[in-house]
Order: sequence, then structure tokens, then C-alpha cells
Amino acid sequence: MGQQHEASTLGMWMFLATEILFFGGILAAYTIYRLLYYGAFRDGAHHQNWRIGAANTAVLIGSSLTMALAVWAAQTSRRNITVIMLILTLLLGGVFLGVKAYEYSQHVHEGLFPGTLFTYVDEENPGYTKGVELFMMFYFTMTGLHALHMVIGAGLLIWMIFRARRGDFGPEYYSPVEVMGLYWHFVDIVWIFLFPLLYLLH
Amino acid sequence: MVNDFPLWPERASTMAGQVDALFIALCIITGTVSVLVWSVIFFFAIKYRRSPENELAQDYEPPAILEVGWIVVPTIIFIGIFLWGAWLFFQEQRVPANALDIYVTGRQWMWKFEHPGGQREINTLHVPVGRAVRLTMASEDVIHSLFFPVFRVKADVLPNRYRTMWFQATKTGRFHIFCAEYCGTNHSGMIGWVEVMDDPSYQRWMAGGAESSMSSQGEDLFQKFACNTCHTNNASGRGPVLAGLFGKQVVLNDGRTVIADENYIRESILNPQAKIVQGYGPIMPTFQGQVNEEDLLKLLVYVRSLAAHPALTPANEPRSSGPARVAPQNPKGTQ
Amino acid sequence: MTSQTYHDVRLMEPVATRNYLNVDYGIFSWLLTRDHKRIGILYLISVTAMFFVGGTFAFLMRLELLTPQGDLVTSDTYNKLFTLHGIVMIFFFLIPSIPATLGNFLLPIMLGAKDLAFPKINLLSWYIYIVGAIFGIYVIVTGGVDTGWTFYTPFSTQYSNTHVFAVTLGAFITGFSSILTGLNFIVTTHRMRAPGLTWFRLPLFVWSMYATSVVMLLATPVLAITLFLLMVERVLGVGIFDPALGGDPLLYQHMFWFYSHPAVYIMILPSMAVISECVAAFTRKKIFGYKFVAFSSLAIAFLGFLVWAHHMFVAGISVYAALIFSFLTMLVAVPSAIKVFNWTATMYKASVSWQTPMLYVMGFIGLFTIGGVTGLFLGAIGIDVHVTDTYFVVAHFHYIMVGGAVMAYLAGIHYWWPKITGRMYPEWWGRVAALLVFAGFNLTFFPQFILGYVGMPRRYHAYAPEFQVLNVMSTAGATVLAVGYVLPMIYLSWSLVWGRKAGPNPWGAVGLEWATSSPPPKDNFLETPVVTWEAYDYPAFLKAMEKTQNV
Amino acid sequence: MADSHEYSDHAPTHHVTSLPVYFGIFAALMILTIITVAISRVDLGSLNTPIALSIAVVKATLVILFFMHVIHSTRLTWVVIISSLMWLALLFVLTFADFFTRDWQLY
Ligand code: HEA
Ligand code: HEA
Ligand code: HEC
Ligand code: CUA
Ligand SMILES: [Cu+2]
Repeated sequence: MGQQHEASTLGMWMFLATEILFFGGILAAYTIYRLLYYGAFRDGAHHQNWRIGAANTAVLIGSSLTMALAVWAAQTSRRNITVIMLILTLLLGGVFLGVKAYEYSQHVHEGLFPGTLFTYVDEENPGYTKGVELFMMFYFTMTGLHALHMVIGAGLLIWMIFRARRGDFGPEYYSPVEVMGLYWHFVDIVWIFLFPLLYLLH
Repeated sequence: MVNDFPLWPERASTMAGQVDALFIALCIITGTVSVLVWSVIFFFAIKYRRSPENELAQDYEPPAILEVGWIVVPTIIFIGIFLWGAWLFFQEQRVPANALDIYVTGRQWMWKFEHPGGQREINTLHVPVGRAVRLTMASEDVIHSLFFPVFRVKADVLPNRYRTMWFQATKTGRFHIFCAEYCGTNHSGMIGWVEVMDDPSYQRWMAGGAESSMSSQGEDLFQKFACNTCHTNNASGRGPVLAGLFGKQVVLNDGRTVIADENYIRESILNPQAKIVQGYGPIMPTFQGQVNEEDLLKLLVYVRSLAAHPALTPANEPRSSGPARVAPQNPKGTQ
Repeated sequence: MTSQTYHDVRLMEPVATRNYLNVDYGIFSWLLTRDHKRIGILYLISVTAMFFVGGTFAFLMRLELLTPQGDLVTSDTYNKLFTLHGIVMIFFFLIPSIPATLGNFLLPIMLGAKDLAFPKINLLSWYIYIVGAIFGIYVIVTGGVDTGWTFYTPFSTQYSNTHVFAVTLGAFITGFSSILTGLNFIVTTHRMRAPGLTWFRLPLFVWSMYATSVVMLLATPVLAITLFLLMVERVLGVGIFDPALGGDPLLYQHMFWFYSHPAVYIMILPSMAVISECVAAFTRKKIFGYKFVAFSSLAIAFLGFLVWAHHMFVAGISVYAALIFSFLTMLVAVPSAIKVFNWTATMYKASVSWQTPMLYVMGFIGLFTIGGVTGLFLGAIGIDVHVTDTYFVVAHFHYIMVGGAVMAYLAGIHYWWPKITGRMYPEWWGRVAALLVFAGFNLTFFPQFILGYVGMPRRYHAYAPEFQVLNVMSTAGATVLAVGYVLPMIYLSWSLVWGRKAGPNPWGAVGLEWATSSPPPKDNFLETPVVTWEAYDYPAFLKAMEKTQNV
Repeated sequence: MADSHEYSDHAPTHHVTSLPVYFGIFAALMILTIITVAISRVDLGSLNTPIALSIAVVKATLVILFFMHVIHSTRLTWVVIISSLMWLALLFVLTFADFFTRDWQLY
């Protein structure tokens, strides 16, 4: 079983390597435009509510902790704790997504959704308007992709909860939980970078 | 002029011979190595072909030192190729100081050329022989690429950005112009001719046609768009003085400095808020959507011509106006 | 040199009564299979079908180019033809071709494993490929797309009114299938090698596949995000890459080529993998400089990531960046040269057989060399300024991708055909087809070098009349080429039923795949092989074989 | 680092991280989050970005090493992570090599 276990964590790591380049690609684009439209991107970040962002960051870090604890519980044959921790992770993930949805609706409301819905005008610096739209484009794409990953993760979590309840996991076989954990932590890491880039740098 | 089965393009610019020289050299070098490789393969394949006597290969390995040889030698050759190609590229990029300016606008699917004297042409370009010509180019829509096979030069023409390219024709005649970057339905129809003329015919051609020069048209636009209400000739105006601006360093309000090149002027007109000159407020309105690509070029030529005015220009600072961005020599002048 | 181990698995006559083809029957035994060999066959069929789709577009293009006026099809149709030709050939044929068919089939066998590390993911990758291909076919059927396979912005985002969204989505999806394949190969190579099979005993095929997989893993996600941004831009009309809206089209090109240049090595490395195997088998020698060839694959994989902007020399990048990329382009050519020279040296004092796969191998080496050295022309910036976006480039990459990669694909198909199907192909017809392909190929694409240098731009529906003669030659060649490609289709299908039965090792080749029956049993080997010999240990193997059974 | 042999058949050490470590890392992550938010309220000029990103890097490293158990993982895992980061660096460096030298003059 050991070999299989190692293979699946290794496989997950390779997948995460591709994810690093996936998010890295958009990060490169973001960085270039941030430097080209410095002022506009600063103004753009002003439209983010850093309090909500910080709270959400805490939620996500919390979910990472519960995820890590779920792996620990699986490794040490604590079936009920595994299930509880997985459910907590799912809940925290749900809270995060809910908050995100709220933020999105706010932005759309303020006319900050790029494209035809974009009605916002930068009063101070009218010339920045286009740059702000670009910033919001990056904001929605990056957080949207991140949220998509969370949704996929949530789906996997439900499956894990089901399997954990069935008693599939134990010290000899826990690699699905472990792999799930790697994925979840990675999504957390992405957010750790998105948070300062999109909310704090102004 | 047009040979109906050409195997080699005509050489009609100062660059053409040099490009051909490298090309031929490469053909010889790589040809030799390739032919050698094939001959050896064939020789081995025949000499050591499988036969009842040669059912099993011989248990022999060539000396490993060969590896070093065929790593080091090709590397040296390749680096040599790089150096030669790079040197050529520098020649292709460095515009001679006294180049004649011509302005190019690409759009789906035609080329518009405008001479400083104000002559405009579509899909045909008249240039004098023996004189360096610098093209300043922008596109109105998608990316195009202006290609003169006989001059061996081309450059992509980008929207919202000026690019330059130069050549010096060495032969009179009529040669192809192609659009080399795919640009939609009629990409293959975005073609034209360049007419290289000897000096007398060129002067005759230049004399006809235009009503007024590009820069004086630009001056008119400068008034029409009311630029002159802010940009006056003295520092007390609401906007900075534009005389002597081109090619100089500009200090911005966030402390950065930029060089006032074609793209900076362009941005200043279309997106003035992007870079604010130190000491001024962000009050200049954008002219995006009001000035079209050709008017923009005229304004550019006008602003540039202000720099060329000897009375207004301090001695050229070598750092801020490198060889690529020499102030234009305006044949017709502004006045 | 190992001594002759007589309990050597290579010498045992494998007696599998059931093979992977006849263990179970029915369409679902194929569509739900997790057997890497069957998945390889699924890929083989789909990928080959795509090749003929792409080839048909090419043929229509060549017909159109017979006359300068462009009177066969409209310019819009022509633009769609070359776009679809490029997209189908690159994304749906060449990238999955060798890795997903031969690689899938052979990699586990060469490692002495029962299957890949993640059989279900392997099947998933095929389905993902099919979903991507369905988008491709949907686009073909409903009117096409006209952006060129490079989808340059702002044309693709703001100006084209064809199915850009659907086709980029198709390419985006297909990308995941190659990511999954690459991931599977890497994990399998690390974790599932048979006992005794150390890294330096691996066939060079595995080394090359490994290098390919690294590129797949690390390059493809960047394409994915690039196409994703392109789709966002097209749908929302926001200027990420559109200069009119504040974006920079060169950023798109950077991100696109960050994938697409390494992708050309995704296409050529597996071909090199096949060539290494074939050279060894048909010369009966150990590949000269095994380690150099092995590491040159990794070097190509790495250096291949550093040269992408050589596609953008005239696009408006900075002069200094152009210099850096030109220099690195020269470096990436070195490991390719190493391979060519080592293959050549292997033939010295060998026993060279002139069977069909070897004919393709010789064709490959010759044509790849031409394609490669013309790549050097393009990498020398001063020349690229003249020939970029002309038929010179078209000739360059067809020499590598058709003359190189497709030939290698054919070499591999012929070489492993007996293993895959248990039947021999007809040798005489094989040689005829190989010669036709070689002759037709050169007639098609050599004139294009001249056309390009004379100045004919690519993606031209109508062209200047003086280019006609060379274009007619090219079209004539394409006709011969078409025949050359259709022939193998016919005789290979024929051989499925009437071909001579192949034994486990019809070529007398070493390699674990030849130590199991043809076709192999479901789990590849009756018992896990233990490897005690070096790669390509022909001298010992052949002597041993001679003693036991008289070759 | 648990030592790992490429073709070892024995199962890898199933390292179980202890609870205090998990909670400790969690606390550290929370504190770092608070710090970066707090710092972002003060304007440090050009230092803003580097500080915010350094904190993010530290947080990410903590997650990778402890939550994702990389500190106890095989060398191969390290190679995978480091090479993907290196490749990302290539993308950044070479793309920027174009964008930020476009204004340079010819010598
Ligand atoms: C499988 C595909 C493949 C491969 C392997 C390559 C390999 C190479 N390519 Fe090619 N290339 C393409 C597919 C490929 N290319 C495609 C599809 C395009 C066009 C894309 C588009 O715009 O649509 C393209 C375009 C392209 C360009 C851009 C042209 C332009 O648009 O202006 C350049 C420029 O540098 C280039 C260079 C090279 C080089 C240097 C190699 C090197 O790796 C080659 C190395 C090999 C050798 C050098 C041969 C072996 C060496 C010897 C036998 C040694 C002997 C020689 C000497 C000592 C001189 N290629
Ligand atoms: C793997 C990649 C691959 C392969 C195998 C091919 C194969 C061929 N290609 Fe392709 N080609 C590309 C990749 C490839 N190409 C790419 C990436 C481009 C750039 C696209 C772009 O600009 O966006 C391109 C562009 C391209 C052009 C330039 C178009 C232009 O710029 O205007 C041309 C022109 O001759 C061409 C020709 C051919 C020919 C004749 C073949 C032949 O080898 C094909 C031979 C095969 C067949 C003919 C099919 C088999 C036969 C039948 C099915 C019989 C029945 C049908 C009939 C005879 C009608 N190709
Ligand atoms: C309302 C006043 C106003 C009008 C009208 C105006 N400008 Fe300006 N312009 C400014 C101010 C103020 C600045 C300096 C601040 C800045 O960079 O935006 C400026 C800056 C510039 C610059 C950059 C100058 C430098 O020193 O770097 C250029 C070039 C320019 N304007 C050209 C034009 C042109 C051409 C027009 C007409 C089409 C025009 N302006 C119309 C006020 C104006
Ligand atoms: Cu304009 Cu092609
Ligand atoms: Cu390339």
C-alpha cells in the first residue's frame, strides 16, 4: 500500500505544480499591468473591503487547520473526528464562498463588473477608469478561478465525508484524505497571495 | 521588373546584400554539415547492411571523445551564427541620422502612407533611391506587418503604439509590399507597391499633390482641438510648453522620468492622465475617440517639428535622444 | 556487460493464452477499459482520424494555392482552412500522437509494470481529449474559425466573428488531457519500474517520454490560463490583450509562446524517443553515447522553455530581449545536434537492416536536420526579420513536424505494429509507402523554402503570379504525399486480418516489450520481470539468443 | 527529512504531525494575517509591496512545510515544488526582460 500512497501524493504534487504555473501565468499578467497602471491599480484596491477580505482569510486558514486535523485524525484512526473535521472544513469553505458571493454582488452593484456592466467612473482621476476596469477584471478572474477551485474542493470534500463515515480510512489507508488536504491547502495558499495583491496594496 | 519564376529576391536596399550574405553563409555551413551527416548515414547503412555475414553488429564502440567534439564544435558555430545575426539586427534597428520620415497607418486591409510634405497615398509608396527612409507606423485595428521583400525588412504594425523601421533603397523600380501578419479576411489583399525613384523624378513627384505639409496640417489641428488654449509658447499656460519637448526627458509627478518619444506623445494625447508632468494638474482632457490615427500622426509631426526648431532646441542631449530617435529633418519645414 | 543469464526473461517463450485484445469483448470493454494498451489504441484511432481531418484541410489549401488568384475558395474559407489545419494538426494530432498512443502502450511495458500509476486517470485523459475534440469538430461543422492557430489578439478577441470561443475552449480542455498523461508518465517512471531497472537501464524511449512529460506538466497550464484570459476578454470585451482597451497584445504573444514553443518539443521529443528505439533495433547496437542522448532530452526540455520570444522578433519586443532569446535559441539546438550525431555514430560497424521503420528513421534524420538547421536561420535575428511570417517558416516547421515527427510516428507504428496487433505488416508495401512519403514530402515543402526567401508571406489566399511555379510543385508533392499516407492506412488495416502472425520478437530486438507475447497479455507480463541487463545490450542478447534458438 | 530511496519497496515513514504543531502553525498564520493587515494601514511607500509579499511567502511556506507535510516528504516532492517555482520564475524573468527594456536605447 505504501507505494500506492506515495504515488498518489506524488501525483497530487505534480498536479499542484501545474496549478502553480496556471495561477502563476495570471499573476505575471497582473504584475505587468500593475506596474504599467500603477495608480489605477491602487485606486482599484480601494474598492475592496479589506475587513471582509481579512475575515475571509481567517476563515480559510481555519479551514486549512480543520483539513490538516482531518488528515491527522485519519492517520490516527479517529473516525468520528475525521468526519467532524471534514464537515467543518466544508462549512468554513462554504462561509468563504458565501462571503465572496456577497462581495461580488456588492461590486456588481457598484458597477464594477468589467464589460458592459461597468458603469463606474473614477472621479478623482478620470483617466484611471480604464485601469480600474482592468484591475477589476483581474480581481474577478483571479478570485473567480480561486472560487472555482474551492467549489471543486467542496465537491471532493463531500465525497471524502461520505467515505470517512463509511470507515474507509485508517492508519494504513488515508491517502485520499491526504491528497484532498494537499489540494485544499494549495487553494488556501493561492488566497494567501491574492489577499494582499487585491485588497491590501493601495 | 517582375521575373516570372524568381528563385532569389532582388537586392534593392543597403541591407539586402548583408542579409543575403549571412543567408548564403548559413546555407553553406549547415549544408555542408547536413550533407556530411547524410553521406555518413548512407555510407554506414550500405557498408554495414544486414547480410548473412553481418547478422550481428560488431561489438565495437567509437571513442567517447567524439561526444566532446560534436558538442563543442556546433556550439561554437551556433554562437557564431548568433553573433552575426545579432550584428545584422543592430544594423536593421539603427536608423541613420538623416533619414527621411514617412508615416504609415495600417488598417484592414490597406496601407496608408503620408509624407511630411502632406502627400498621401494608399498601397503605393514613393521613395527616393539612395536615401535612408524611416517609417513611423501604427495600426488602426489589428496587428499588421509591413514587409518589403526586396529590402529584406519587415516589422509588425501594432495598434495604439508607434513602431519604426528604416531602409535605404539602392535600386530604382517597382517592388512588392506585403502585409505579413495575418489580419483577417483580406490579409492577402493588403499588398501594394513601393516605387523607388531617382532623385529628379522623386523631386518632381514631391512637388505635386499635397496642399499643405503634415506639420502645418498638424498645426491646424492643434488649433481645431484647442490644444493651443493650454499649450502656449510660454510657461504661464495651463499646460506645459511643447516646444523642444520631443526627445527630451520629462519628469513626472510621481518622480519617474520618461523620454518624450512618439509613444509618449501619443499617450499624452489619448490618455493624458496616465503620465502627469511634474508641476501640472491632471486637467488635460482625453482626445481618445476624437482624433483619428492619421490626425494623431499629424499632431505628432507638429509636436516633433517644434523640437526641430533651432531657436527652441538646446543642443541635442545624446542620452535622451539616442540614434533611434533622432529629431527629424523636415524637408519642407514648418514655416 | 552482463553475462548471459539464461533464465533471462527475454529469452523465454512467453505463452500467454489470452492477450489484452481478447480478454473481453464488447464496446464497453473498450470504452470503460483501464488497460493502458487499450487506451493507447483508443488514442491511436482518434488521433489518426484527426490527422486525416487535418490532412484534408491541407489538401484543400494546396488545391487553392495552385493558382495565384485564389479562385477555388473564398478568402474567408481559406483562412478557416489553414486555421483549422493548424489547430487540428497541433492540438488534436501531433501533441497527443506519439505520447498518448505509443507512449501509453509501451511505457508501462518498458518499465516492466502492469499498468500506469493511475489507470483511471489515464482513461479520463482520453475522455477529456474527446470532449476537446468534439468542440473542435463542432467548430468545423458549424462554420470554422479564422484566427490562425496562434489566436493572436486583438484580432481573435475583438475582430473575428467566427467560433473563437468554442475552439479555444476545445484547446483549453484538450490541454488537461496532456497534463494528465504527463503526470501519469512521470509518476509511473518514478514509482513503478521493475526490480533491477535502474535509471540508466531505461530505454531511451522512457527518458524522452519523461522529458516530454515534464514539458507537458509545466507548459500546458500557462496555455490554459492564456486561453482562459482570451475567452474572458472576448466575452466581456475587457482589454487584457487589446491595446485599444489598455492591454498589450505582446503579453498575449509572450504567454502563448511560453507554452507553444515548449510544445514543439512536446512534439519532437517523443519522435526522438521512437527514433532511438528504432535505430538500436535496426542496427542491433547499443545507442552510442547513451547518457548523452538521455540527458540531451532533459536539456531540450529545460532549454526549450527559454527561447519562446524567437517567434516575436519583429513583433515589437525590446531589442535586448530579442538578443537574449536569439542566443538561447542557438543553445537549444545543441542537444538536438548531439542526438543526430549519436544516432549516426551508432550505425558504425552495425548490422543495418533496411526494413520499413529504418527507412523512416533515415528519412527522419535527414529531414529533421534540414528542419532544425533552418530553425537556426530563423533564430539568427537578422535573417528572421526577412523570413518571418513567410513560407520559409512554413517549410521549417513542416520539415520538422511532417518530415520529422510524422515520419517518426510512422516508424513507430510499423516497428511496434506486430507487438500491438500480433500481425506483421506487408514489408514491400511498407517500403513503397515510405519512399512515396519521402519523395512527396520533399516535393511539397522544399519549394516553400525558396518561396519564403523570395518573399511569399504565409496565410495568403492569393499570391503574386511569379510565385506560381513553386506553388504548383508544392501542390503536386502534396498529392504524392497524400497517397503515401493513405497507403499505410490500407495495408495496415489489411494486415489486421491477413497479416502474417508475428512472434513475440519479430525483429530480434531487446527491450522488455519484446520479452512478452504479441499482443501482450492483459497485465503485460505473466510474471514481473527482473532486469539484469543494461539497455540495448545487443551483443550479449543476440549471442545468447543464437545459442538457444539460432536466429 | 525522511530519507527516501528511489526504489525502496518499504512503505515510506508515515509521519504523523503532532497536534501542537498544527495549532502552532495555525496561530502563526493568524498572527501574520493580522500583521499584514495592520501594516497595510500604514503607508510605507515603496516598501508596501515587498513587505506584504514577504509575509505572504512566509505564510505559504508554513502551510507547505507543515500542513502539507512537505518537511517530512521525499526529496522528489521537494524537487517537484522547487522546479515548478523555478519555471514560474523563468516566465516572470524572461517576460519582464522584454517589458522593462523596451525603452532602452540602442547602446
Ligand atoms: C516539432 C516542432 C518544432 C521543432 C522541434 C522546432 C525546432 C526549432 N525551431 Fe521551430 N518552429 C516550429 C516547430 C518546431 N521548431 C513551428 C510550428 C513554428 C512556427 C509557428 C507559427 O508561427 O505558426 C516554428 C518557428 C520557429 C521560429 C520562429 C520563426 C518566425 O516565425 O519568425 C524559430 C526562430 O528562431 C524557430 C527556431 C527553431 C530552432 C532553432 C529549433 C531547434 O530546436 C532545432 C534544432 C535542431 C537542429 C539544429 C538539427 C540537428 C543538428 C545538427 C544535425 C547539427 C548540425 C548543424 C550544424 C553544426 C550547423 N522555429
Ligand atoms: C503536425 C502538424 C502538421 C502536419 C502533419 C501538416 C501537414 C501538412 N501541411 Fe501544414 N501546417 C501546420 C501543421 C502541420 N501541417 C501548422 C501548425 C500550420 C500553420 C497554420 C497557421 O498558419 O495557423 C500549417 C500550415 C500549412 C500551410 C501554410 C498555409 C498558409 O500559411 O497559408 C500549408 C501550405 O501548403 C500546409 C500544407 C501541409 C501539407 C500539404 C501537409 C501534408 O503533410 C498533409 C498530407 C496529408 C493528407 C493530404 C491527408 C491524407 C490523405 C487523405 C485523407 C486522402 C483523401 C483526401 C484528399 C486527397 C483530399 N500547412
Ligand atoms: C485643458 C488644457 C489642455 C488641453 C486642451 C490640451 N492639453 Fe496637453 N496638457 C495639458 C496639461 C495640464 C498637461 C500636463 C499634465 C499632463 O501630462 O497631463 C499637458 C500635457 C501634454 C503633453 C505632454 C507634455 C510634456 O511636457 O510632457 C502633450 C504632448 C500634450 N499635452 C499635447 C496636447 C495636444 C496635442 C492637445 C490637443 C489635441 C492638448 N495637449 C490639449 C493641458 C491641456
Ligand atoms: Cu494586414 Cu495582414
Ligand atoms: Cu519556437
